[in-house]
Amino acid sequence: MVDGISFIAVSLGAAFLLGMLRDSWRFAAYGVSLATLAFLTWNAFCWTKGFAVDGLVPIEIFTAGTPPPFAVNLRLGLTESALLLLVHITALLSAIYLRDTLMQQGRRAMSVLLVLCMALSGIILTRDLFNLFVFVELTVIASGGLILLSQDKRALGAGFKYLIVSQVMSILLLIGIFFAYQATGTINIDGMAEQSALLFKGGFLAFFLMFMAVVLELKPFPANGWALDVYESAHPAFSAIISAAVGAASLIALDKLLLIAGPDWLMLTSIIGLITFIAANLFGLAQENDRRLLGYSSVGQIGLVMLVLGQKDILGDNYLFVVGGILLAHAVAKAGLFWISGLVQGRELKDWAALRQRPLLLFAFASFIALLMGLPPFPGFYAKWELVHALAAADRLWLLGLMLFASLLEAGYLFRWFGYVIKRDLPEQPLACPWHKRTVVMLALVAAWALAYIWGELSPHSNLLHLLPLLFALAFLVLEPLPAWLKNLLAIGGMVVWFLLSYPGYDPLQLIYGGIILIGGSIIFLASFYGSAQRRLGFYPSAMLMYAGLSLLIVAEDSFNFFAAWELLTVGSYFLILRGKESEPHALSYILFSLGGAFLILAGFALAGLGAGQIPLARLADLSGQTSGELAGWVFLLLAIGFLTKTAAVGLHIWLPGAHAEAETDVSPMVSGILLKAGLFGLTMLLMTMGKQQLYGVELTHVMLWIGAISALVGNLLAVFQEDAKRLLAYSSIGQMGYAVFGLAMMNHLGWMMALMFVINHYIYKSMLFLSVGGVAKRTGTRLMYQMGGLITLMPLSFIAVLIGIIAVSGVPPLSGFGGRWIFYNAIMSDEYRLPLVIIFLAGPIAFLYLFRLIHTIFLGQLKDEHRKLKEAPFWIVLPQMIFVAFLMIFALVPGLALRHVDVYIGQFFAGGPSLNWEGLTITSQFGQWAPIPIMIIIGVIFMTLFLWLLFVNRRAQKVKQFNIVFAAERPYRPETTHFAWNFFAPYRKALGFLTQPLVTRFWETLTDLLHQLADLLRRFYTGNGQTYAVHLLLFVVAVYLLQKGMM
Amino acid sequence: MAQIAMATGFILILIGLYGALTNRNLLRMIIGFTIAHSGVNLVLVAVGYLSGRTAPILDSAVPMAEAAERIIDPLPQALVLTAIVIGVGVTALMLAYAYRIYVTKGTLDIGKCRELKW
Amino acid sequence: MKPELEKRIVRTPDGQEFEVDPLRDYYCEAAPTVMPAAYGKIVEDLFNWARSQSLWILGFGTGCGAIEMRPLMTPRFDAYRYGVQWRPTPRQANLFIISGYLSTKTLKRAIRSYEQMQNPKYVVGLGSCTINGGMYWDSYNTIKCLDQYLPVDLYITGCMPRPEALLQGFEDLKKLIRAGKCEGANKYSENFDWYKANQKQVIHDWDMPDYNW
Amino acid sequence: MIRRAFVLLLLLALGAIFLDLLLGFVPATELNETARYYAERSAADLGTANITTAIIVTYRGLDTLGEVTVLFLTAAIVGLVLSWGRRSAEGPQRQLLPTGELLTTGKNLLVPLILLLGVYVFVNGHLTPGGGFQGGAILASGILLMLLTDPMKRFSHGMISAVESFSGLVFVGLGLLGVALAGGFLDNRLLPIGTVGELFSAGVIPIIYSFIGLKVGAEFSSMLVNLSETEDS
Amino acid sequence: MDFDWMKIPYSLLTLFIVVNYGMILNAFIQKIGARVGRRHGIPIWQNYADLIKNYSIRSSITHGVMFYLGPVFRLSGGVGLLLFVPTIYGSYMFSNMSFAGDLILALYFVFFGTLGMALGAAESGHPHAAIGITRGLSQVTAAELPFALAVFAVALQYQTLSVTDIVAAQQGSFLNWTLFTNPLAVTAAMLSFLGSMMRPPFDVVLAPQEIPIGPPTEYHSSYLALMQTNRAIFPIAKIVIYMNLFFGGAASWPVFFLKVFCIYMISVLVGVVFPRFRVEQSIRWFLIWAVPVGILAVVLV
Repeated sequence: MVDGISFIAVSLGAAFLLGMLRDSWRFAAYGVSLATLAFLTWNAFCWTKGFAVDGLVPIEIFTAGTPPPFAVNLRLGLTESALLLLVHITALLSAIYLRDTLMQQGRRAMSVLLVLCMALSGIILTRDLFNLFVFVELTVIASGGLILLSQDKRALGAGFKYLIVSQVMSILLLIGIFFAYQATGTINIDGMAEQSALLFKGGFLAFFLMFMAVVLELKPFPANGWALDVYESAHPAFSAIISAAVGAASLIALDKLLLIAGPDWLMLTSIIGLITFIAANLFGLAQENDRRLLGYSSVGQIGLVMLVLGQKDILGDNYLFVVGGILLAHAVAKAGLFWISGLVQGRELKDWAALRQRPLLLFAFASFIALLMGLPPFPGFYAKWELVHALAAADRLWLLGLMLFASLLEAGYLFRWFGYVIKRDLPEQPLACPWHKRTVVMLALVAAWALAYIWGELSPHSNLLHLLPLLFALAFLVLEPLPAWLKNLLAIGGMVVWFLLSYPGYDPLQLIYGGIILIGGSIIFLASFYGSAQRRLGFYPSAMLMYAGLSLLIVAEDSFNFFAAWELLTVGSYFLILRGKESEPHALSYILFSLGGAFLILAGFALAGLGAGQIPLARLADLSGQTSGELAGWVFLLLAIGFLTKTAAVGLHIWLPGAHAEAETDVSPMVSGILLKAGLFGLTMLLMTMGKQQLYGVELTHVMLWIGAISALVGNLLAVFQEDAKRLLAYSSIGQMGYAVFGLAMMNHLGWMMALMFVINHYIYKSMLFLSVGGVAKRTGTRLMYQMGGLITLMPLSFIAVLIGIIAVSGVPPLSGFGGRWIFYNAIMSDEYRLPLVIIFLAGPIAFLYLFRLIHTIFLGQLKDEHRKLKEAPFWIVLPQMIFVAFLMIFALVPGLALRHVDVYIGQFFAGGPSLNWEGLTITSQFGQWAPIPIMIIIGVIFMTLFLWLLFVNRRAQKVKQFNIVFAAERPYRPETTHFAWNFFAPYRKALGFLTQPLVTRFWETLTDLLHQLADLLRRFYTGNGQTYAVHLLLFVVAVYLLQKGMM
Repeated sequence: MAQIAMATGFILILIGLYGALTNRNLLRMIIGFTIAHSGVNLVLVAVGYLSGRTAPILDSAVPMAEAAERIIDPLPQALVLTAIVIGVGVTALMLAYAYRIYVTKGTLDIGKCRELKW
Repeated sequence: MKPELEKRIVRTPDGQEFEVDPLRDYYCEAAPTVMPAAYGKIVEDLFNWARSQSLWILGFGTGCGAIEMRPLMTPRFDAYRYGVQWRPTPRQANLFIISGYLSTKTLKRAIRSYEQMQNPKYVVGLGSCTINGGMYWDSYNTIKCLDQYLPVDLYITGCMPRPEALLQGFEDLKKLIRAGKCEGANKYSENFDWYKANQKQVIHDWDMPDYNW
Repeated sequence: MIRRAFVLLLLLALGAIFLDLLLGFVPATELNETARYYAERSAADLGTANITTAIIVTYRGLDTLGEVTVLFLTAAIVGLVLSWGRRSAEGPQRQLLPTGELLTTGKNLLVPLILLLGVYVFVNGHLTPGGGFQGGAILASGILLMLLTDPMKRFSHGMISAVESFSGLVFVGLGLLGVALAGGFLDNRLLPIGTVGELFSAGVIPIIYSFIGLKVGAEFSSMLVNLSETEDS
Repeated sequence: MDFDWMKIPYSLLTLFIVVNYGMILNAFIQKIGARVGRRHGIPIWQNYADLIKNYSIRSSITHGVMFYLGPVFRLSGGVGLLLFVPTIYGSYMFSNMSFAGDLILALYFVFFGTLGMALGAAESGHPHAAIGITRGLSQVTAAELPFALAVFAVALQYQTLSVTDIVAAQQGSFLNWTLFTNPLAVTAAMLSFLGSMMRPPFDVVLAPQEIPIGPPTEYHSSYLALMQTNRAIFPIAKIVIYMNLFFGGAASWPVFFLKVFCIYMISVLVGVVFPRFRVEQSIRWFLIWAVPVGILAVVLV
C-alpha cells in the first residue's frame, strides 16, 4: 500500500501526464487512466483491508511539514479508505464501461474523470474546511464537464442548471467558512470542533451557511430539481458515479461538518434527510422514465443516509455499520442499475423487460432491487435493523414511522418496476450489451453479494449467508440449467432431509408447522413434476427461498432471525406469485402489504428490544413486567398487525385473492396451504409469549377476536360471489384464516387447539382444492366456473378430491372439518366474549354456499361442447390430491395422532383451563364428547345400507344423457344456456350484497390513487427551469433558517 | 471600514443573485453570478481586515519581530486568491456551456432549456 | 330443424376440433321397454291400490278443458280428498290429462311430457275433441283421435265435461287401475313403431329423438 | 412579475440573514492564533517575505494545487466543449480586415515587456505582492493582446497543453519530493530556505510559483485561444 | 370399546315409530291446511299411499352416480340426526347412538342431508334444481343463525354441550324448561324453526309452479320415495332437538308425541296464515327479527 497522499497526487499527476500526450494516442491515454484508477483501487483496497482486518490505526497526513491547524492535513482511516475504495472502484468500472465514449472524446475527458476522482478523494480525506471547499468546487466543475459527455442534448440544460445551483452553494459556503474562521480563529475542522462553543456564540449563522451549502450538495428536497435532470440526461456511467461516489463523498463532508456542530444540528439533518427521503420516494411513484426514477431513488437514498447521519448520537458504535450498510448498498445497487440502464435501449420502465433475454442480468437486477430495499441477506437489512432498534430505543418513533412509510413508497415503485421487467412484453429493441459493459454489471453483482457476506460477518447477529436452508435455496440459482424434474427431485429431497435433520429439535408446535411446511411442501412439489419438461427458470430458487424462510421462521429463537426469516419467505413467495400469468398487479400488492407488515414487525421488535440489538423471542413475555405505560401494548399491536397482513385479516386482505388466484397451478397450494401459516405461526409465537395485552384499556386480543370474526364473515361472503374458481378458494382462505385467528385470540386451550386444527385442515384441503381446481383450469383453459360444468364423468378423481374437500371444509361430520368445529364450540363455551361469536356463527353456514357453488358449477350441471373430449387432470396433479384425500380420512378418524402432543404442550401455557381427554375412542371435554370412529361407522352403515338398496331397486334404471331433463314440455338447446352458474347466488346478493361493498379495496385504492396524484401534482414543482431551481434552493435555505431559529 | 466593505459586498451579492435569477438570458445570468462573486470576495477580504494595519509582507517597514502587531490577517488574503481563481474557472465553464447551448439550440434563453422536468 | 340441433364443429381448449351431433350426443336414444308387473298378486294388488289412491296429475293444460281442472282444487270439489294432486314435473306425475283439443304443435310437447313420465302412467282424454276432434273435426292443425298418438286409458266425454264428470272419471280410472287394466305405458312400448309413425305423420318438424327419456 | 417579486422577497430574506451576520460581526483587534502563527513563523520557517505567498504555496499548498487543477480542468473542459463545434464546422475561414499598423507595432513593442513583467511578478512572488497567479494572468494578457491584434493567429494547442501539463507535473512532483525529502507533501524545504528577502530563498517556493505562473499563463491562454477560435464557426 | 348391540334394534324401533308418526303428522298437518282453506283435505293415510306408489313405480332413469347419492345423503342425514340425539329422556335404550357425539354433532349433521341433496339435485343437470338449491342454501344460512345463537345461549346457560345433560337440567317442573328460564333463546330458536321447516312463508325454495318443485325436479320413483321418507323423519328429528333443548325433553313416548305435535303446530299455524316470502325477503327477515333476539339471548345469558 502506498501513502495516502497518492490518492491526490497520483491521479492528479496522471491527469497532467495525459495533457502531455498527443491527441491521437488514445489507447495510451485510456491505458494510463485505467492503470491509474486500477492502482488507486488496489491501494484503497489495501488500506481498507489494513484498517479492517489488520487493525491499523488511522493515519494523519501532514502537508507542508507543518502541523495542523496551520497547514492542511488529511486523515485516512477505515471510513475514508472504504469510501476511497468505493469512489475508485466506481470510477474504474465506469471508465471501463465508458470505453467507447472516452476513446472518442480523447484524453481531456479522461483527465476530467481522473480529476473528479482526485477531487472526491480530497473531500474524503481533508480535515480542512477551505480545502473542502476547493475540492467541492473541483467536483462541481469536473461533474459539469462529465455531464457534457452524454449524447443526450438535454444534458446541456441539466448541466447548466447544476452550475447555477452550484454557484449559489459556493457563495453560501465561502461566506460561511470565512465567518466561521473569523469566529474561531481556525479553519481546521478538528480545531473548529474544539472551538464549537465559540463558533456558536457569535458564528451561528456562519455555521448555518456552511451547513446549508454542504447539505445542498446532497440534493435535499426541494432544492434538488437539477440533480434529477442531471441523472436523467447524463451518461448512465456518469450517473453511476454521481449517485455512488459523489453522493458518498458529499455525505462524508456533511459528517465532518456535523463533527463541528452540536446535537441540535443532528436532528435538523435528520429532518432534512427524512423529508428528502419521503418526497423523493413519493415522486418516484409517478415516474415512468427509468433514469429519472433512478435519480429519485438516489436522492431518496442519500436522504436516508442523511437521516442516519443525524442519528449519530444514538447509534453509538453501530454508526459506521449502519451508515456504511445503507450507503454501500445504495452505491452498489444504484451504480449497477445505472449501468444496466445503459444496456437497455428504451427509456420507459417497461422497456426493461428486455432484461429477460439475459437471465444473469435479470438476476443482477433483482439483486440490486433487493439491495436497495434492504432485503436479507443484503447489508441494508442489517443496517436498517440496527437503525430501527436505535431509533426505537431513543424514542424517536415519529422518525421511525415516517422512515418506514417512505421505504414502503420506495418499495412501491421498485417492485412495480420489477413486475414490469418480469411480466411486460419484450420491447422491440433488444438489449445492447457489449461484453465489457456486461462485465461491469456482473462485477457490481459480485460486489453486492460480497457486501452481503461482509455485513453478515460484521453484524452482531448471525450471518444469514451461513444458514443452510438459505444456501440451499441459493444453490438452485446455480442449478438452473438442469432439467426441471431433477431440480424438483432435489427440492423434495432437500426438504425431506432437512425435516429429518431438524425433527428431533422441534417441540410439538413446531413439529406441526414444520411437518406442514417441509413434508407438506414436498407433497405439493409432486405436482411440479407435471410439465417438468421445461426448465421453469426462476421457479425453484423462489420456491426454495420461501421454504427456507419458512423453515427458518419456525426455529427462530430471537427477534433478528425471526425477522430475517420472515423477510426471506416474503421475498421468495413474491417471486413465486409473480410467476402467474396475470399476476403483476397482485404480486405488487402482495409485496407491498407484506413489506408494510414486515416493517410493523420490525418496529415492534425494535420497541421490544428496549435498546438491545435483538431479543430472544421468549423475552417478549417479560415486556409488560419490565416496562411501564403502554409499551407492551404497542409492541403487541405492531407485531400483531404485521402477522395479520400475512393471514390476510380483513382490511389487509385485498392482496390475497389476486395473488392466490393468478398464481400457477402448483404455486397456489404453496402460497395458500403453506404460506398463510407463517402469519399464524407468528401470531402463535406472539400470543404464546406476550399473552393478553391492553392498550388504553382496550383488550387487544379482544380486538383480534373481532378481526378474526369479521375476516371469517367477509372472506366467506366474498367467496360466495366469485365467478373465478381460484378466487373463490382464495377468498375462502381469508375466511378460514379468520377462524384460525379467532381461535388463537380466544386465548384459551381449546381455542388454540381449534386454531391448530385449522392449520392442519386448511393446509390439507386448501392444497387439495387448489390443485384439483388448478388441474381443471389447466384442462379447460379457463378459471371461470360458469364456463365449466358437468365434468364429473370426465374428471372423476378431481371430483372426488373436491367432494371430500368441501365436506371437510364445511365442517360436516364425519370428516375432519367437524373436529375443528367441535373444538370451536367447546372453546367458546369458556370464553367471555360473545358478540364476535355472532359474526362467526353467521359466517359458518355461508361456507356451504360457495362450496356448493364450487362443486356444482364445475363438476355437475351441463357439460359444455368444447369439454366433451377432456381428459382427467395430469397424473402428477392428481397424485398429491389423492394423498391429501387419504390424509384427510386418516386425520378424520384419528385426529389424536397429530393433536394429542400439541394438546399437552399447549396445556403448559393455559394451566387450569379446560382441556381435552384423549382416552379411548372418544375425545371428551368438560362440556361434551366426540367419537370420530363411531360417528364414521354409524354414518357409514346407514349410508351404505341406503345406497346399496337404492342401487338395487334402480338396477334397471335407464342411464340418460345431459339434455334428458324435463323442461316444461320443451327441451334445452345449448348447454351454455342450461347450466345455471353465473351470478349463482343472486337472491343472496340482493339480501346481503351490501356487505360485500369493496370498502376496503376502495380505501386502499383511494389511498394509492391519492399518493399517485399527490406525486403527480407535486412533481410539477420541478418546472425544469434552472432559475426556478435556484429559487427553490434559496427558499429551502430561508425555510431551514426559520426552522432552526424556531428550534433553538 | 470593514463593515462598510462588508455591507457593500453583501449588497453586491444580492444584486448579483437578483440579476442571475430574474434574467432569462444565459450571459446575463453569468454576469450576475460574476457580480455576486465579486461581492463574496469583497466580504471575504473584509473579514480578514484589521483596522490600521498593513499588508502581510515583511520588509523594512514591517520587521519580522513586529509582524504580529503590524500586519492584517494573511489567511483570508491567501484564500481569497483561491476563491477568485475558482470563480474564474466556474465562470469559464458556464460560458462554455452557454456557447454549447447556443450552438445546439440557437437560443440563450434559460426558459427554453426545459425538456427535463418533473 | 333448429340450427342449434344441427351438427357442428367444436374446438377443444387445446385446439383439437371434433364434431358434435346434438341429437345423438345430448339425448339418450334407447327405446322404451315393456315392464310387466313383476311381483306376486298380493303385492301387485297393494301397489295397484296405492297407485289408484295416489293420482298425481301432470300440470299440463292443452285445450279449454284446462279451465275445468282448476275448480277441482277448490273447496267446492276438493279433489285432494280422493288422493288426486297436481305435480309440476312429469317425472313425478303418473296421470296425464289431455284437457281438450290438441293442436299438432302441442301434440309434440304432449308426447315429450308423456314419455318423460315413469311407468306405470295413465292418460285421460277430456272432452269430445280428444275422441273425434269434436268441433275441430275438420281443422288442419288439430289431431282428431288421441288414441292414435298416446295410449289413452279413459275418455271423459262432454264439451266440456264439468268438474263433477272429472271426479267421476277419476273414480272410474281408479277402478281400472285396481283391476290392473291400465298398462298404457307397456302398450305404448309394445306398439312403439305404430305410435311413432302416427305421430310423425302429423308432426312434420320432428326434431327430437324417437323417445324422450 | 410575480416571479420577480418572489425572488426579491427571497433575496430580502437572504439579505436579512446577511444583515444578521453583519450585525453580529465584531472586527478583530488582534490576530488570532492561526494568523499569529503565520505572522511569526513563516519568515523564520519558510524564508518568505510575503506571508501570503508562504500560505498559498506551502501551508495551504494543497488548496493551491486544487486551484491550479480547477484551471486545468476548466481549460480541458472548455477545450473539449469547443473542439466539438470546430470539428463539425471545418468550413472556409472568415476573412477579417487587416489590423491597423498602429496596433501591430504597439503589440510588437508591448508583448515582450508584458511577458517580462509577468515573469518578474511570479519569480518574485515570495518577496513582493504578487506571485504565480498574478504573473500567469499577466502572461495571458500578453497572449490576449496578440489575439486582439491578429484574430486569425493560431497558437499551437499542443505546445500550450504541454507547458500546462508539464508545469502541473512539476508541481505535483515537487510536492511528492517533499514527502520523500522534507516534512511532507508540498514542503518547500527541499532546498535551503536561505535568507529572507533574497531572490534565491524560501526553498522551492520560487520554483513552484514560477511553474504555477507558467501553468496559469498557459491555461488562461488556452481558454482564450479556444474561445477566440469559436469565432470561426 | 364395548358396544351394546341391543341398541341397534331399539334404534330401529325408534326409527319405525318416528317414521309412522311423521307420516301421520304430515297428513294431519295437510288436513289442517285444507280445513283452513275450507276443504275436506286428504285422508290420513294418503302419505302411505303416495309412498307405496312411488316405491312401486317400475321404470326409472338416472343422471349419474351423484344422482343416487342425493337421496341417500338426504335420508342418511335424517336418520343419523334422529339417532345421534337421545329421543326419550332417561331411557338408556332410546338414547340411541348419542354416545358418538353431543349437540354439536347434531347441529352440524343437519347439513349432511342438505349438502348431499344439493349435490344429487345438481347432478341432474336441471337448472331449476340448481336454482332451488341456491335459494334453499341462501335461506338456510340466515335461518340457521338464530338457532345457532340460541343453542349457544342454552349451552352457556347449562354449561354443557351434552343434550342429555341439558334435558336433565330442565326436569322437575315445567317452569324449569328453557322456555321459561331463557325465553329469549327460545324465541330466537323458534323463529329459526319456522324457516327450517320448509313451510310458508319460507317455502319459496320449492316454488312448485315457478321452478317445478325446485331441487327434486328430476327425482321420481324410489328416489323420491326415499326423500318422502326423509320428509317424515327429518322434521321430527329436528323437533326432537328443539324439544330437548327448550321444552324439557320427553320422558316417555306419549309426552314425546304430544310435545312434537305441539312444536310442529307452531310452524303449521304460522304457515297457513302467512303468504310466501321471496328469498332475499326471508333472509332480511331473519336478520332483522330473529338474529337480534338471538344476540340478546347470548349476551344476557
